[in-house]
Amino acid sequence: MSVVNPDIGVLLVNVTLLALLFFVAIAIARLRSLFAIVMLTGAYSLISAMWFVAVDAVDVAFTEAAVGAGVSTVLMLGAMLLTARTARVEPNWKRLGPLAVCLVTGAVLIYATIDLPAFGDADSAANSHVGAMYLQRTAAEIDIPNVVTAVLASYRGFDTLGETAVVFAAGLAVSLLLGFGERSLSASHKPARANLKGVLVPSNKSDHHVVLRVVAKVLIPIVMIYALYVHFHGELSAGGGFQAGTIFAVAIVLYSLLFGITAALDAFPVIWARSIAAFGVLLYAGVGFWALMNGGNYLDYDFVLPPDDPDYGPEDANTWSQHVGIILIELGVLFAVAGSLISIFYAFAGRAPEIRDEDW
Amino acid sequence: MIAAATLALFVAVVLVLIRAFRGPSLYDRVLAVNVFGTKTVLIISVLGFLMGRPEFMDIAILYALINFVSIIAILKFFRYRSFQVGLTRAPKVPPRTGEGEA
Amino acid sequence: MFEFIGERYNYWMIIGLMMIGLYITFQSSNLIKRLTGLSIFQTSVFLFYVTLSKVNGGSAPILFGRDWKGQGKKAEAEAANGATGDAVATPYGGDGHGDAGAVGYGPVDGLYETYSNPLPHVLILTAIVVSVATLSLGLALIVRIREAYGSIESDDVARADLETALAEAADRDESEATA
Amino acid sequence: MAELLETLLSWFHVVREPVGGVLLVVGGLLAIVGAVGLLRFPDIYTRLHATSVTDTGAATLMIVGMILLSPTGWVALKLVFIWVFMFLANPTASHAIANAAYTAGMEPKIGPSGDTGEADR
Repeated sequence: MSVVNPDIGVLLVNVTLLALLFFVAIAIARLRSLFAIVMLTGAYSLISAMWFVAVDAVDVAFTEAAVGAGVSTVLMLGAMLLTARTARVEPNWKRLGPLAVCLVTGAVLIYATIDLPAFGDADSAANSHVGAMYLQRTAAEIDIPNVVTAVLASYRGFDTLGETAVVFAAGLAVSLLLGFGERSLSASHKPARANLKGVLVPSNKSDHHVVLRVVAKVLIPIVMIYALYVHFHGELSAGGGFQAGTIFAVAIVLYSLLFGITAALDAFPVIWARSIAAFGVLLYAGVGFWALMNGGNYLDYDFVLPPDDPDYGPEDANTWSQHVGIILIELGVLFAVAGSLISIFYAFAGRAPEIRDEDW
Repeated sequence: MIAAATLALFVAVVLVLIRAFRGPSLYDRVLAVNVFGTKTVLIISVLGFLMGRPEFMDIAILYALINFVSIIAILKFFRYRSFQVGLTRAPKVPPRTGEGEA
Repeated sequence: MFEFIGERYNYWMIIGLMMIGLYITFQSSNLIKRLTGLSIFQTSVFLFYVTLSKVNGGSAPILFGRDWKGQGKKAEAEAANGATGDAVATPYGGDGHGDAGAVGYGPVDGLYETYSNPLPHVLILTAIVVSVATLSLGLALIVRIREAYGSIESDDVARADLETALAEAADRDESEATA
Repeated sequence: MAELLETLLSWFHVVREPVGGVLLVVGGLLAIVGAVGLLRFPDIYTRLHATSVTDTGAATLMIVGMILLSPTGWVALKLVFIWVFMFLANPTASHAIANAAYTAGMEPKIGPSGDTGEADR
């Protein structure tokens, strides 16, 4: 597939997409309907995923797609259900101070860009030392083609352990603030059907949503299988535990949206979500301790399956052992992310909305 | 050819974005963002061909699969003002309390 | 001049996005809108990192072609036969880019193809998932603020806090006066 | 028989790239037409009509074009998956939007043409 000149095409795509992002951000700043803001945030996420693809960051684009296409919109809407729908109008004079601060800061930052390396410079400091070393060594030391997964799971496993723990901690904190979704079991909740003006309309036939139910029954298992594909294909192509965990959580969210939170709590109880989140972090940390017990450093996967060799040391590359270690910690990431996001969703959805009509 | 198709898709995306900015009703915005999602699927696939490595189609598959989750969330948001009830009649589980639809 | 702008256009756009996010965070008194502004700010940092990782003529950092299939036993056998071809792979050799033609182009030493830098991708990939988790934490706090104060406008919250503090102070003065 | 197959295959390899390119461009133009409809039509229902019809059409054309252009069978298979999922999810989303708009009391614009629908903003 030879194209005219890949650089020119990619550069133009890059310029266009960044300009679109800029306009969407300005539109977000001008709106006051929170609902419209959430919608435009969805569009913003889609544009940035396209931009990530255009600048070769396919793994990042995958994560942005998994997060932006479902989870973040649903969470924002869930929070809006519990709070309000519009922002108050601000007097104009209140805008001047922030505007001045932002203009001055922006001018200073733009002045600083003169010293930054040019876009696409292969010899810049960021691109020439440790990043290049990962590219050179991955094939021989880890033996998987996806360098991003190799760096994520093996070379910088400490970072990833920290990030997994942060996701777990955030899920725990949300559950502590809002509950684990148990409230929905006790709340005798009657659904309010309302039109745009807040007038309740009587139930009619279209409430059964046959189309949505049938299509979702087909799609939810596919989404789950696709999550597993993304997970186990993550070493060969874009993907991995973070993306797969998010996609799995989206499947549960979809089920819960269509069949009600009670049905979802029956299908995937809260205790499972809590348990797999904790189990995932423990599995990740446990792999580190296992390597420690086998005589290596913490999270040194060469020592996950050390050969029976008295001379075996840190300088020996053991790609099979690396593979096993990466698969284990990716499983840990999958469990932690999926469990945390599902329990976050249950926390928001399980709370009965107490919204007042004047806020609606 | 591929470049021309990419350009056409970008023009379409800009037009759709204008509709998303202008509204006027909330459903117009929802519709615009939904159309934007399908255009994103196509753009990501075409970008793979444009850059010469079309094997990263997985992102487009993901969008094609789960892009309508947010649409269903919006539907529930406006119709029921709650994420708790199902869109259907109550499923065949022993009812705990007053769940499901009235 | 045109080249200078082309090389720094990304930075300027990203700074623009960052300032819009900062403006929304400062200006809006609605807490949910503030969080949106904060997430735009956050996204602009992601974009900045990924911009730095782009290499001209590069592709996604997933090994392909001769870099990947040439590895392992086949490559060792070829090396033993002395048939590795023109560019001899020297793993671990050098600390940067070879001088393959123009400055700022060409693959890393020891590789045949050009790739973008994988390291920023790793950092941002995890940061995106963390950002949605922290966003939900912020939203949960806002929900609790709404339940406690009945409003999610920060002005109202501050006013309610002030009134409560004044009332408490008045109570304390009263009780001290009676004691 | 085998000769016929061989001839067909050689023909296929000749026409693959031009036909794929033409399908891509036609699909892109159809996408633009749908977007213009979304922008210009007066109310939510006509806009839905414009986009949901052209969207699936444009997606089909472009995906068939890309299948013709794809270098390996895996890429073609993934494109087929995208097509199937879009055909499941896109009409569902359109249905959900139309249902939500209808039950929320959005009225279709009925009357002489020229009313752009922007008046009720």
